[in-house]
Amino acid sequence: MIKLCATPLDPWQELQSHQATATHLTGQYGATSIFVGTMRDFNQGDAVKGMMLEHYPGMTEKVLANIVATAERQWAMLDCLIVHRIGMVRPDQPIVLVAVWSAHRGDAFDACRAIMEALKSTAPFWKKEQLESNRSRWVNSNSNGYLHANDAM
Amino acid sequence: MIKLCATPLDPWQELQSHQATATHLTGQYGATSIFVGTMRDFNQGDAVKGMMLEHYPGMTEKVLANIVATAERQWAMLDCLIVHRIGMVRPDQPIVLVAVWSAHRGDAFDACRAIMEALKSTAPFWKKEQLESNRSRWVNSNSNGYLHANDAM
Amino acid sequence: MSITVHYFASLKERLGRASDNVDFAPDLTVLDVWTLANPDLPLPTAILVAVNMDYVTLTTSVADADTVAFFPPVTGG
Amino acid sequence: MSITVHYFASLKERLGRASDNVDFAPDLTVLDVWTLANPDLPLPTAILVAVNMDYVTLTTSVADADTVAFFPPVTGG
Repeated sequence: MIKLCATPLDPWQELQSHQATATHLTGQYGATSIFVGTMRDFNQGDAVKGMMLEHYPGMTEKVLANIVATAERQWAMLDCLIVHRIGMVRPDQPIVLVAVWSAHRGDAFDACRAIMEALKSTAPFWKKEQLESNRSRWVNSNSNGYLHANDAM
Repeated sequence: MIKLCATPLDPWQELQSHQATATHLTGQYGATSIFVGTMRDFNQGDAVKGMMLEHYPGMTEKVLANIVATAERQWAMLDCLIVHRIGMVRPDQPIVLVAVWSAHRGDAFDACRAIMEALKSTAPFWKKEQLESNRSRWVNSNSNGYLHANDAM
Repeated sequence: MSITVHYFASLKERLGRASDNVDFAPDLTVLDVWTLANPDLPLPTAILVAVNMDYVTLTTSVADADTVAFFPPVTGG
Repeated sequence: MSITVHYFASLKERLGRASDNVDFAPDLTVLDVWTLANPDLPLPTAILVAVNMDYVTLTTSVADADTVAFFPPVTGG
Protein backbone atom coordinates (compact mmCIF):
# COMPACT_ATOMS: atom_id res chain seq x y z
CA MET A 1 0.00 0.00 0.00
CA ILE A 2 1.26 3.46 -0.94
CA LYS A 3 -0.01 6.59 0.81
CA LEU A 4 0.84 10.27 0.63
CA CYS A 5 -0.31 12.27 3.63
CA ALA A 6 -0.58 16.00 4.14
CA THR A 7 -0.98 15.76 7.92
CA PRO A 8 1.47 14.50 10.58
CA LEU A 9 2.43 10.85 10.07
CA ASP A 10 2.41 8.48 13.07
CA PRO A 11 4.47 5.49 11.87
CA TRP A 12 3.53 3.26 14.83
CA GLN A 13 -0.16 3.89 14.26
CA GLU A 14 0.23 3.26 10.51
CA LEU A 15 2.03 -0.03 11.16
CA GLN A 16 -0.47 -1.14 13.76
CA SER A 17 -3.49 -0.47 11.57
CA HIS A 18 -1.93 -1.84 8.39
CA GLN A 19 -1.04 -5.10 10.10
CA ALA A 20 -4.45 -5.35 11.74
CA THR A 21 -6.14 -5.41 8.32
CA ALA A 22 -3.49 -7.46 6.47
CA THR A 23 -5.12 -10.84 7.10
CA HIS A 24 -3.08 -12.46 4.32
CA LEU A 25 -0.06 -12.06 6.59
CA THR A 26 -1.51 -14.12 9.44
CA GLY A 27 0.87 -16.90 10.43
CA GLN A 28 2.99 -16.31 7.30
CA TYR A 29 5.42 -13.54 8.17
CA GLY A 30 8.48 -14.01 10.35
CA ALA A 31 10.24 -10.76 9.51
CA THR A 32 9.31 -7.09 9.27
CA SER A 33 11.96 -4.55 8.30
CA ILE A 34 10.99 -0.93 8.79
CA PHE A 35 12.60 2.40 8.04
CA VAL A 36 11.39 5.76 9.33
CA GLY A 37 12.94 8.99 8.07
CA THR A 38 12.43 11.95 10.40
CA MET A 39 13.08 15.65 10.03
CA ARG A 40 16.09 16.94 11.98
CA ASP A 41 16.37 20.49 13.32
CA PHE A 42 19.68 21.20 11.56
CA ASN A 43 21.18 20.61 8.13
CA GLN A 44 24.47 21.69 6.59
CA GLY A 45 25.30 23.73 9.65
CA ASP A 46 22.03 25.68 9.83
CA ALA A 47 19.11 25.48 12.24
CA VAL A 48 16.00 24.45 10.32
CA LYS A 49 12.48 25.15 11.57
CA GLY A 50 10.40 23.62 8.81
CA MET A 51 10.46 21.93 5.46
CA MET A 52 7.98 22.20 2.59
CA LEU A 53 7.63 18.93 0.69
CA GLU A 54 6.57 19.41 -2.93
CA HIS A 55 5.79 16.45 -5.18
CA TYR A 56 4.58 15.60 -8.68
CA PRO A 57 1.04 14.26 -8.17
CA GLY A 58 0.44 11.10 -10.16
CA MET A 59 4.08 10.49 -11.07
CA THR A 60 4.98 10.06 -7.39
CA GLU A 61 2.47 7.24 -6.96
CA LYS A 62 3.51 5.68 -10.28
CA VAL A 63 7.21 5.70 -9.43
CA LEU A 64 6.59 4.28 -5.94
CA ALA A 65 4.41 1.48 -7.36
CA ASN A 66 7.15 0.62 -9.85
CA ILE A 67 9.75 0.58 -7.07
CA VAL A 68 7.66 -1.91 -5.07
CA ALA A 69 6.98 -4.08 -8.16
CA THR A 70 10.70 -4.17 -8.95
CA ALA A 71 11.54 -5.20 -5.37
CA GLU A 72 8.84 -7.89 -5.46
CA ARG A 73 10.52 -9.46 -8.49
CA GLN A 74 13.82 -9.60 -6.63
CA TRP A 75 12.80 -10.64 -3.12
CA ALA A 76 10.18 -12.90 -1.52
CA MET A 77 7.98 -10.13 -0.07
CA LEU A 78 4.59 -10.78 1.53
CA ASP A 79 3.57 -7.14 1.88
CA CYS A 80 4.88 -3.59 1.67
CA LEU A 81 3.72 -0.28 3.12
CA ILE A 82 5.04 3.12 2.06
CA VAL A 83 3.75 6.33 3.63
CA HIS A 84 5.30 9.68 2.67
CA ARG A 85 4.52 13.15 3.97
CA ILE A 86 3.76 16.07 1.68
CA GLY A 87 3.27 19.72 2.66
CA MET A 88 4.86 21.45 5.65
CA VAL A 89 6.90 19.20 7.95
CA ARG A 90 8.35 20.28 11.31
CA PRO A 91 11.45 18.97 13.14
CA ASP A 92 10.92 15.58 14.82
CA GLN A 93 8.03 14.80 12.47
CA PRO A 94 8.38 11.65 10.37
CA ILE A 95 8.80 12.22 6.61
CA VAL A 96 8.69 8.67 5.31
CA LEU A 97 7.83 5.16 6.45
CA VAL A 98 8.83 2.03 4.50
CA ALA A 99 7.91 -1.43 5.86
CA VAL A 100 8.39 -4.84 4.28
CA TRP A 101 6.94 -8.11 5.57
CA SER A 102 8.45 -11.46 4.53
CA ALA A 103 8.81 -15.03 5.78
CA HIS A 104 12.55 -14.67 6.44
CA ARG A 105 14.65 -11.71 7.46
CA GLY A 106 17.12 -11.62 4.57
CA ASP A 107 14.39 -10.64 2.13
CA ALA A 108 12.79 -8.07 4.45
CA PHE A 109 16.09 -6.32 5.25
CA ASP A 110 17.29 -6.15 1.65
CA ALA A 111 13.96 -5.17 0.13
CA CYS A 112 13.26 -2.40 2.68
CA ARG A 113 16.66 -0.82 2.12
CA ALA A 114 16.49 -1.13 -1.68
CA ILE A 115 13.02 0.44 -1.72
CA MET A 116 14.21 3.29 0.48
CA GLU A 117 17.25 3.97 -1.73
CA ALA A 118 15.12 3.86 -4.90
CA LEU A 119 12.62 6.25 -3.30
CA LYS A 120 15.35 8.72 -2.34
CA SER A 121 16.89 8.70 -5.82
CA THR A 122 13.81 8.52 -8.09
CA ALA A 123 10.50 9.44 -6.39
CA PRO A 124 9.62 13.02 -7.43
CA PHE A 125 9.63 14.84 -4.09
CA TRP A 126 11.51 18.07 -3.37
CA LYS A 127 12.32 19.64 -0.01
CA LYS A 128 12.52 23.35 0.62
CA GLU A 129 14.00 24.15 4.02
CA GLN A 130 12.78 27.05 6.13
CA LEU A 131 15.78 28.17 8.20
CA GLU A 132 15.64 29.75 11.65
CA SER A 133 17.14 32.84 9.98
CA ASN A 134 13.89 33.01 7.95
CA ARG A 135 15.79 32.32 4.76
CA SER A 136 14.56 29.36 2.75
CA ARG A 137 16.49 27.09 0.39
CA TRP A 138 15.92 24.03 -1.76
CA VAL A 139 17.75 20.88 -0.73
CA ASN A 140 20.16 20.17 -3.61
CA SER A 141 20.29 16.41 -3.75
CA ASN A 142 20.05 13.26 -1.67
CA SER A 143 23.19 11.50 -0.52
CA ASN A 144 24.03 7.85 -1.00
CA GLY A 145 22.35 5.88 1.77
CA TYR A 146 25.03 3.22 1.80
CA LEU A 147 27.53 5.75 3.20
CA HIS A 148 28.00 6.34 6.93
CA ALA A 149 28.49 9.40 9.10
CA ASN A 150 32.03 8.18 9.80
CA ASP A 151 32.98 7.78 6.12
CA ALA A 152 35.16 10.44 4.54
CA MET A 153 32.89 12.56 2.34
CA MET B 1 17.85 -0.12 26.32
CA ILE B 2 17.60 -3.90 26.56
CA LYS B 3 14.46 -5.61 27.82
CA LEU B 4 13.34 -9.22 28.17
CA CYS B 5 9.61 -9.66 28.50
CA ALA B 6 7.55 -12.67 29.53
CA THR B 7 4.26 -11.23 28.27
CA PRO B 8 3.14 -10.40 24.71
CA LEU B 9 5.32 -7.76 23.09
CA ASP B 10 3.69 -4.87 21.20
CA PRO B 11 6.53 -3.44 19.08
CA TRP B 12 4.62 -0.28 18.06
CA GLN B 13 3.81 0.50 21.68
CA GLU B 14 7.44 -0.14 22.71
CA LEU B 15 8.72 2.17 19.95
CA GLN B 16 6.20 4.87 20.76
CA SER B 17 6.99 4.92 24.47
CA HIS B 18 10.74 4.59 24.03
CA GLN B 19 10.83 7.53 21.64
CA ALA B 20 8.54 9.61 23.88
CA THR B 21 11.07 9.40 26.72
CA ALA B 22 14.26 9.60 24.61
CA THR B 23 14.63 13.36 24.83
CA HIS B 24 18.28 13.17 23.77
CA LEU B 25 17.00 12.22 20.31
CA THR B 26 14.96 15.40 19.85
CA GLY B 27 15.90 17.12 16.60
CA GLN B 28 18.95 14.86 16.21
CA TYR B 29 17.75 11.71 14.49
CA GLY B 30 16.91 11.48 10.83
CA ALA B 31 16.81 7.71 10.53
CA THR B 32 15.26 4.82 12.45
CA SER B 33 15.82 1.27 11.26
CA ILE B 34 13.66 -1.35 12.91
CA PHE B 35 13.40 -5.12 12.73
CA VAL B 36 10.55 -7.19 14.18
CA GLY B 37 10.77 -10.98 14.25
CA THR B 38 7.41 -12.70 14.55
CA MET B 39 6.39 -16.31 15.15
CA ARG B 40 5.01 -18.10 12.09
CA ASP B 41 2.47 -20.94 12.30
CA PHE B 42 4.64 -23.38 10.33
CA ASN B 43 8.29 -24.45 10.27
CA GLN B 44 10.11 -27.14 8.33
CA GLY B 45 6.84 -28.43 6.91
CA ASP B 46 5.00 -28.72 10.24
CA ALA B 47 2.17 -26.70 11.74
CA VAL B 48 3.39 -25.05 14.94
CA LYS B 49 1.04 -23.89 17.69
CA GLY B 50 3.46 -22.48 20.21
CA MET B 51 7.07 -21.95 21.05
CA MET B 52 8.78 -21.98 24.46
CA LEU B 53 11.66 -19.50 24.64
CA GLU B 54 14.31 -20.48 27.17
CA HIS B 55 17.26 -18.21 27.94
CA TYR B 56 20.31 -17.95 30.19
CA PRO B 57 19.43 -15.21 32.69
CA GLY B 58 22.28 -12.76 33.15
CA MET B 59 24.33 -13.96 30.20
CA THR B 60 21.56 -12.95 27.79
CA GLU B 61 21.63 -9.35 29.00
CA LYS B 62 25.45 -9.33 29.03
CA VAL B 63 25.73 -10.63 25.46
CA LEU B 64 23.10 -8.17 24.19
CA ALA B 65 24.86 -5.25 25.90
CA ASN B 66 28.16 -6.31 24.28
CA ILE B 67 26.48 -6.56 20.88
CA VAL B 68 25.17 -2.99 21.19
CA ALA B 69 28.54 -1.68 22.44
CA THR B 70 30.32 -3.33 19.50
CA ALA B 71 27.87 -1.79 17.02
CA GLU B 72 28.28 1.63 18.65
CA ARG B 73 32.03 1.47 18.01
CA GLN B 74 31.40 0.76 14.32
CA TRP B 75 28.47 3.05 13.50
CA ALA B 76 27.26 6.53 14.52
CA MET B 77 24.27 5.43 16.60
CA LEU B 78 22.17 7.81 18.71
CA ASP B 79 20.10 5.16 20.47
CA CYS B 80 19.22 1.48 20.39
CA LEU B 81 16.28 -0.53 21.72
CA ILE B 82 16.19 -4.32 21.95
CA VAL B 83 13.16 -6.15 23.33
CA HIS B 84 13.05 -9.96 23.30
CA ARG B 85 10.29 -12.31 24.39
CA ILE B 86 10.88 -15.17 26.81
CA GLY B 87 8.40 -17.88 27.84
CA MET B 88 5.54 -19.21 25.71
CA VAL B 89 5.04 -17.45 22.37
CA ARG B 90 2.09 -18.06 20.02
CA PRO B 91 1.90 -17.67 16.21
CA ASP B 92 1.66 -14.04 15.06
CA GLN B 93 3.21 -12.83 18.31
CA PRO B 94 6.43 -10.80 18.00
CA ILE B 95 9.57 -12.51 19.33
CA VAL B 96 12.12 -9.74 18.98
CA LEU B 97 12.32 -6.00 18.29
CA VAL B 98 15.56 -4.24 17.36
CA ALA B 99 15.54 -0.48 16.64
CA VAL B 100 18.44 1.85 15.92
CA TRP B 101 18.25 5.66 15.76
CA SER B 102 20.92 7.66 13.94
CA ALA B 103 21.39 10.96 12.12
CA HIS B 104 21.72 9.32 8.70
CA ARG B 105 20.21 6.16 7.27
CA GLY B 106 23.39 4.27 6.32
CA ASP B 107 24.34 3.86 9.98
CA ALA B 108 20.83 2.91 11.14
CA PHE B 109 20.34 0.28 8.42
CA ASP B 110 23.73 -1.37 8.89
CA ALA B 111 23.73 -1.28 12.69
CA CYS B 112 20.19 -2.69 13.01
CA ARG B 113 20.99 -5.60 10.73
CA ALA B 114 24.36 -6.33 12.34
CA ILE B 115 22.79 -6.29 15.82
CA MET B 116 20.05 -8.66 14.66
CA GLU B 117 22.54 -11.10 13.13
CA ALA B 118 24.75 -11.01 16.23
CA LEU B 119 21.69 -11.61 18.42
CA LYS B 120 20.61 -14.61 16.34
CA SER B 121 24.07 -16.18 16.42
CA THR B 122 25.26 -15.41 19.96
CA ALA B 123 22.49 -14.39 22.41
CA PRO B 124 21.68 -17.42 24.59
CA PHE B 125 18.04 -18.07 23.72
CA TRP B 126 16.63 -21.46 22.70
CA LYS B 127 13.30 -22.24 21.04
CA LYS B 128 11.29 -25.39 21.63
CA GLU B 129 8.42 -25.74 19.18
CA GLN B 130 5.08 -27.19 20.17
CA LEU B 131 3.64 -28.81 17.04
CA GLU B 132 -0.04 -29.18 16.17
CA SER B 133 0.59 -32.94 16.40
CA ASN B 134 1.36 -32.32 20.12
CA ARG B 135 4.96 -33.37 19.58
CA SER B 136 7.56 -30.85 20.66
CA ARG B 137 11.08 -30.30 19.31
CA TRP B 138 14.03 -28.02 19.84
CA VAL B 139 14.94 -25.73 16.96
CA ASN B 140 18.39 -26.88 15.84
CA SER B 141 20.07 -23.71 14.74
CA ASN B 142 19.46 -20.29 13.23
CA SER B 143 20.05 -19.72 9.54
CA ASN B 144 22.19 -17.02 8.00
CA GLY B 145 20.12 -13.86 7.77
CA TYR B 146 21.93 -12.64 4.70
CA LEU B 147 20.41 -15.47 2.65
CA HIS B 148 17.04 -15.17 0.89
CA ALA B 149 14.03 -17.42 0.40
CA ASN B 150 14.92 -17.62 -3.28
CA ASP B 151 18.53 -18.66 -2.68
CA ALA B 152 19.45 -22.28 -3.24
CA MET B 153 19.84 -23.84 0.20
CA MET C 1 -3.53 19.27 -29.78
CA SER C 2 -0.40 20.25 -27.95
CA ILE C 3 2.27 19.18 -25.48
CA THR C 4 1.74 20.05 -21.82
CA VAL C 5 4.93 21.02 -20.00
CA HIS C 6 5.27 21.01 -16.20
CA TYR C 7 8.04 22.46 -14.06
CA PHE C 8 8.67 21.63 -10.41
CA ALA C 9 10.47 22.89 -7.32
CA SER C 10 13.46 25.24 -7.83
CA LEU C 11 13.05 25.10 -11.61
CA LYS C 12 9.45 26.26 -11.30
CA GLU C 13 10.54 29.16 -9.07
CA ARG C 14 13.35 30.11 -11.42
CA LEU C 15 11.04 30.17 -14.46
CA GLY C 16 8.27 31.90 -12.52
CA ARG C 17 5.62 29.50 -13.83
CA ALA C 18 4.49 25.91 -13.27
CA SER C 19 3.51 24.90 -16.80
CA ASP C 20 3.43 25.72 -20.51
CA ASN C 21 1.76 24.46 -23.65
CA VAL C 22 3.80 23.83 -26.78
CA ASP C 23 2.37 23.12 -30.22
CA PHE C 24 2.96 19.58 -31.33
CA ALA C 25 5.04 18.94 -34.47
CA PRO C 26 6.39 15.65 -35.83
CA ASP C 27 9.85 14.50 -34.73
CA LEU C 28 9.84 16.67 -31.63
CA THR C 29 12.26 15.54 -28.89
CA VAL C 30 12.05 16.38 -25.20
CA LEU C 31 14.90 18.84 -25.65
CA ASP C 32 13.02 20.51 -28.52
CA VAL C 33 10.04 20.91 -26.20
CA TRP C 34 12.24 22.72 -23.68
CA THR C 35 13.64 25.01 -26.36
CA LEU C 36 10.19 25.86 -27.75
CA ALA C 37 8.93 26.68 -24.25
CA ASN C 38 12.09 28.50 -23.14
CA PRO C 39 13.70 29.97 -26.26
CA ASP C 40 15.98 32.30 -24.32
CA LEU C 41 17.18 29.82 -21.66
CA PRO C 42 19.40 26.79 -22.31
CA LEU C 43 18.28 23.75 -20.32
CA PRO C 44 20.01 23.97 -16.93
CA THR C 45 22.34 21.12 -15.99
CA ALA C 46 21.22 18.19 -13.83
CA ILE C 47 17.58 18.51 -14.81
CA LEU C 48 15.48 15.32 -14.91
CA VAL C 49 12.79 14.74 -17.52
CA ALA C 50 9.63 12.65 -17.57
CA VAL C 51 7.13 12.01 -20.35
CA ASN C 52 3.71 10.88 -19.18
CA MET C 53 5.19 10.34 -15.70
CA ASP C 54 7.99 8.01 -16.81
CA TYR C 55 11.63 9.04 -16.74
CA VAL C 56 13.10 9.60 -20.25
CA THR C 57 16.21 11.11 -21.79
CA LEU C 58 16.45 14.41 -23.65
CA THR C 59 16.49 12.67 -27.04
CA THR C 60 13.21 10.83 -26.43
CA SER C 61 10.53 11.72 -28.98
CA VAL C 62 7.20 13.08 -27.81
CA ALA C 63 3.77 12.27 -29.23
CA ASP C 64 0.83 14.64 -29.57
CA ALA C 65 -0.94 15.27 -26.24
CA ASP C 66 2.01 14.00 -24.19
CA THR C 67 2.82 15.58 -20.85
CA VAL C 68 6.47 16.50 -20.39
CA ALA C 69 7.92 17.42 -16.99
CA PHE C 70 11.26 19.04 -16.15
CA PHE C 71 12.55 19.09 -12.59
CA PRO C 72 15.69 19.23 -10.45
CA PRO C 73 17.18 16.17 -8.67
CA VAL C 74 14.63 14.66 -6.30
CA THR C 75 15.11 15.05 -2.55
CA GLY C 76 12.35 13.04 -0.88
CA GLY C 77 12.51 10.46 1.90
CA MET D 1 34.93 -23.62 46.92
CA SER D 2 33.82 -25.28 43.72
CA ILE D 3 32.83 -24.77 40.08
CA THR D 4 29.15 -24.31 39.30
CA VAL D 5 28.08 -25.95 36.05
CA HIS D 6 24.85 -25.02 34.20
CA TYR D 7 23.18 -26.83 31.30
CA PHE D 8 20.51 -25.35 29.03
CA ALA D 9 17.81 -26.34 26.55
CA SER D 10 18.13 -29.74 24.81
CA LEU D 11 21.35 -30.51 26.68
CA LYS D 12 19.61 -29.97 30.02
CA GLU D 13 16.81 -32.31 28.93
CA ARG D 14 19.25 -34.93 27.71
CA LEU D 15 21.20 -34.88 30.99
CA GLY D 16 18.06 -34.72 33.08
CA ARG D 17 19.43 -31.90 35.26
CA ALA D 18 20.08 -28.17 35.05
CA SER D 19 23.30 -27.87 37.05
CA ASP D 20 26.16 -29.56 38.85
CA ASN D 21 28.94 -28.67 41.26
CA VAL D 22 32.48 -29.80 40.57
CA ASP D 23 35.38 -29.56 43.03
CA PHE D 24 37.96 -27.02 41.99
CA ALA D 25 41.52 -28.16 41.29
CA PRO D 26 44.43 -26.23 39.74
CA ASP D 27 44.89 -26.34 35.95
CA LEU D 28 41.31 -27.37 35.31
CA THR D 29 40.07 -26.62 31.77
CA VAL D 30 36.48 -26.25 30.70
CA LEU D 31 36.65 -29.69 29.06
CA ASP D 32 37.94 -31.17 32.36
CA VAL D 33 34.93 -29.66 34.11
CA TRP D 34 32.61 -31.44 31.67
CA THR D 35 34.42 -34.76 32.18
CA LEU D 36 34.31 -34.46 35.97
CA ALA D 37 30.59 -33.69 35.87
CA ASN D 38 29.76 -36.25 33.18
CA PRO D 39 32.34 -39.05 33.44
CA ASP D 40 30.32 -41.47 31.32
CA LEU D 41 29.35 -39.08 28.51
CA PRO D 42 31.76 -37.52 26.00
CA LEU D 43 30.97 -33.86 25.32
CA PRO D 44 28.38 -33.83 22.49
CA THR D 45 29.39 -32.03 19.28
CA ALA D 46 28.39 -28.44 18.56
CA ILE D 47 28.10 -27.48 22.23
CA LEU D 48 28.88 -23.88 23.19
CA VAL D 49 30.65 -23.00 26.45
CA ALA D 50 30.66 -19.91 28.64
CA VAL D 51 32.65 -19.09 31.76
CA ASN D 52 31.12 -16.40 33.95
CA MET D 53 28.72 -15.58 31.08
CA ASP D 54 31.42 -15.00 28.45
CA TYR D 55 31.97 -17.36 25.54
CA VAL D 56 35.20 -19.40 25.86
CA THR D 57 36.80 -22.41 24.22
CA LEU D 58 37.15 -25.91 25.69
CA THR D 59 40.80 -25.33 26.54
CA THR D 60 40.09 -22.23 28.64
CA SER D 61 41.22 -22.62 32.26
CA VAL D 62 38.75 -22.10 35.07
CA ALA D 63 39.32 -20.39 38.42
CA ASP D 64 37.84 -21.34 41.74
CA ALA D 65 34.19 -20.26 42.12
CA ASP D 66 33.75 -19.81 38.36
CA THR D 67 30.43 -20.58 36.73
CA VAL D 68 30.68 -22.74 33.62
CA ALA D 69 27.75 -23.20 31.21
CA PHE D 70 27.28 -25.74 28.41
CA PHE D 71 24.52 -25.32 25.84
CA PRO D 72 23.48 -26.14 22.26
CA PRO D 73 23.59 -23.60 19.39
CA VAL D 74 21.44 -20.58 20.22
CA THR D 75 18.15 -20.07 18.37
CA GLY D 76 16.73 -16.74 19.55
CA GLY D 77 15.42 -13.79 17.56
